[in-house]
Amino acid sequence: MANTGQTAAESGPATVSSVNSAEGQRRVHLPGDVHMWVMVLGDLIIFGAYFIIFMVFRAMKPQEFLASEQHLNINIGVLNTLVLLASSWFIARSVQATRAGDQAQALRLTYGGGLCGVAFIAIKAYEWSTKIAQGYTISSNDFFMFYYMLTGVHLFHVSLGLLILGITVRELRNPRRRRPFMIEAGATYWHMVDLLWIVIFALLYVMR
Amino acid sequence: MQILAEAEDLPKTANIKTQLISLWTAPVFGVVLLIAFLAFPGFFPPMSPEMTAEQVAKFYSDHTAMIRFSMVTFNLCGIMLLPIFMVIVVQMKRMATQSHVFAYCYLTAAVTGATLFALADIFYLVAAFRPARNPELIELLNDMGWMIFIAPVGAAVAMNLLLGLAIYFDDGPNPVFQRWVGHYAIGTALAMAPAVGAAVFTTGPVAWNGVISFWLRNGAFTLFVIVMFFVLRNVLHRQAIDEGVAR
Amino acid sequence: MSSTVSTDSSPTAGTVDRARVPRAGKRDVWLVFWIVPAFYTAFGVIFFALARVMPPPRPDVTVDQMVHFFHAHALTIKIGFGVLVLIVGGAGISNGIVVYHMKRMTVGSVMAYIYLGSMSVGALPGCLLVAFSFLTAVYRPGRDPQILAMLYDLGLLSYVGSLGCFSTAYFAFAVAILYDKNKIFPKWLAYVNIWQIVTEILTVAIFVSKAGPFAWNGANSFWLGTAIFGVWLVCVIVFLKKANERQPADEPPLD
Amino acid sequence: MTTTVARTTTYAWMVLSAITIVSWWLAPSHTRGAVAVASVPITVAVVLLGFIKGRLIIQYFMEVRTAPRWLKLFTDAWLTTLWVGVLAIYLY
Repeated sequence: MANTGQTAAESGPATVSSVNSAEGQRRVHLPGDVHMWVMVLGDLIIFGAYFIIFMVFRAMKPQEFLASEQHLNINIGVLNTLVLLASSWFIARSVQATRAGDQAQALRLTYGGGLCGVAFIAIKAYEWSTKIAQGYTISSNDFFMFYYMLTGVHLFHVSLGLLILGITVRELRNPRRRRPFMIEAGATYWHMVDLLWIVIFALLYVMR
Repeated sequence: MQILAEAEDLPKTANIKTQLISLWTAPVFGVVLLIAFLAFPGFFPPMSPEMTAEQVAKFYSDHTAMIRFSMVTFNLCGIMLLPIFMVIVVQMKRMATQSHVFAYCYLTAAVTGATLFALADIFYLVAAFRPARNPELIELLNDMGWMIFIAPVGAAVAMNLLLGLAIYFDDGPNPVFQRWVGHYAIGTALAMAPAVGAAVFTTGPVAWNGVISFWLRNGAFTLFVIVMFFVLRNVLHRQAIDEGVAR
Repeated sequence: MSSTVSTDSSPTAGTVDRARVPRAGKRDVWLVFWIVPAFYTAFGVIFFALARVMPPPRPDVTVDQMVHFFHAHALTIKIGFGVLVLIVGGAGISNGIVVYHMKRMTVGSVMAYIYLGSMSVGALPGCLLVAFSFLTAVYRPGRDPQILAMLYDLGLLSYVGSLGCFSTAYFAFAVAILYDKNKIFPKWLAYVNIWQIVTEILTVAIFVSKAGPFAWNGANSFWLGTAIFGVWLVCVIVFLKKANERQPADEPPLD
Repeated sequence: MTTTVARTTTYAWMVLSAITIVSWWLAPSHTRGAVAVASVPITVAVVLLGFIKGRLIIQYFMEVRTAPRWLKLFTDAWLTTLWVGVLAIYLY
């Protein structure tokens, strides 16, 4: 009861600001807090180093890497990318719903994003198990070493992201909290997971 | 547990929350470690100490991948069991009718035990790193791994005796743990103690593959962690209510 | 009986004591603090210049080459690890001061104990085992080459590959910082601890890989991990210093 | 609730998904049986598409579009360094 009143009161100014969104867009705003950005930018640099190292080793044995790359299942790779992109869309919309004061919608969208994250892990587990069953293990060659390590460390990030989304959910469910910067910080992390996967997908699955 | 609104940002609430986080790492990583345990090809049945050097070397070259998977997991996640024991330390320090001497002794004993546990997997991993090594040396590494994994129960025995004693001494009106937990801790200590025989015997129930040394010791320890998870969950709940943090 | 005594002495008696006893100031904390950079400098000199463990020698060499490694560096290994065995307590001090500041946080003691415990665990597999493997190897140079090769593997795998103990410590450090309301350390330092866990995970491949980026001397497992450890260490030292500076001189001693 | 911001987010997501599906055609794992050959044009395309995807995520999902200048500069620098580096190493 008190909740709905609060939502209505808050959504008033929010809709106003989104009507003249052209102005709202230009307002400078750091999503989340600077601490999360230190994490994200640092992680991007670290992963950037992994990617460059991958390319250096790929350049040494381009034929072996390309031949191994052919054994990956592109359907699963594309599916996983789509799943993760969808989850990012959910989370981005959830942040907007939070700003508009619509907690219930934000919560639903966060659950949607989380479910996609779980699906990503399930698909990845299936992919790994088929690869191992086909005899492509971590010790097969350098490409598969990179494949398992890069996707494995990324999977750790996905799990951590799910944990952070869990914290976001708690934040949204608690009427006394709902601090927008917390929701934004969680979203920023989640999009970073998506961003890293985009690069991994391009390097491991698609490039020749 | 329903945290009260007015208590949300208080240090005593953070104290409960950090303990809850530490507590919940136990089931999460317990499952991971259970998978690693089931994956080790030399646990079902446990490898016999009477295997010849050639047999041991063949075991390592036949099952290299699974040994590596299992022991790397133990390496990475094994010490994630430490947090639940540190929750026990914090709870022992809440006992009103005694000094905290038992708690600090428990802490140091836990560190000793965890150190040895962290060491064992490295010997298995070195043996699996180059299985083509001289079989005598593979056997040596395997013996070191098994002995350090099974035999040094002293730390766990001391921890459980200390916990039992602390609970017996905690005889005020509002004890932290119920009394049966003390009996149970002592019982676990007694169940684990005979495994020390693994350091000496090569056959029989207290050799490292014996019923007592392997199954009773590891079973008692696993059960202790499971039981203490539920016990500590209740204890934390009561602490939260007593301190006005939760309802 | 004893319970009445303990309730009696808690609030009032404590404050009276605190008012009467002269403070040591923060001299003791500063003394301990300066040991941290000193220890890690010595640590770096020992591991890089003397014992030749950093950067690690290659895993993909023959037994003869491993024997040659021990023969060539016998003297510096003896000097370096001999000194390390003497000063290794500095690791305890470096962890101790972090535990001290963690205990000043508003998060209870459990994370400080976890950090204390898991870092203490790490001293043996993560630091001393390599010292004793190498010291044993050079102690009797005429030993069977196969045994020397085993000590070479044991030392380097344990040094580069002790992962879980440190991951647990980083986990506890991160959680404590995130919950702390005293702002002893900045929140982003918690995330730097997460990077450290990531590098530990990436290092698992050293138990499988004998050459290339994931071997124990590889670009990913060793160089990147060491670089990030360096960042972590510098951040921790800088913010330990800040925490010391910001600590009020009249803050009561810890319980 | 379909505001301009929401619509932009959805468009960004649609473009991202479309690029992903296009990447499906580029991947080497279709040539089953036959050995895939290295292809500079395809790799350049992959690098370009990867750059575009990364920038869309950063700008529209991470909301760097409206963030302070230093963040815009940093993320663009990261993206450029990464993909130029990848391409340079590939071509070298």
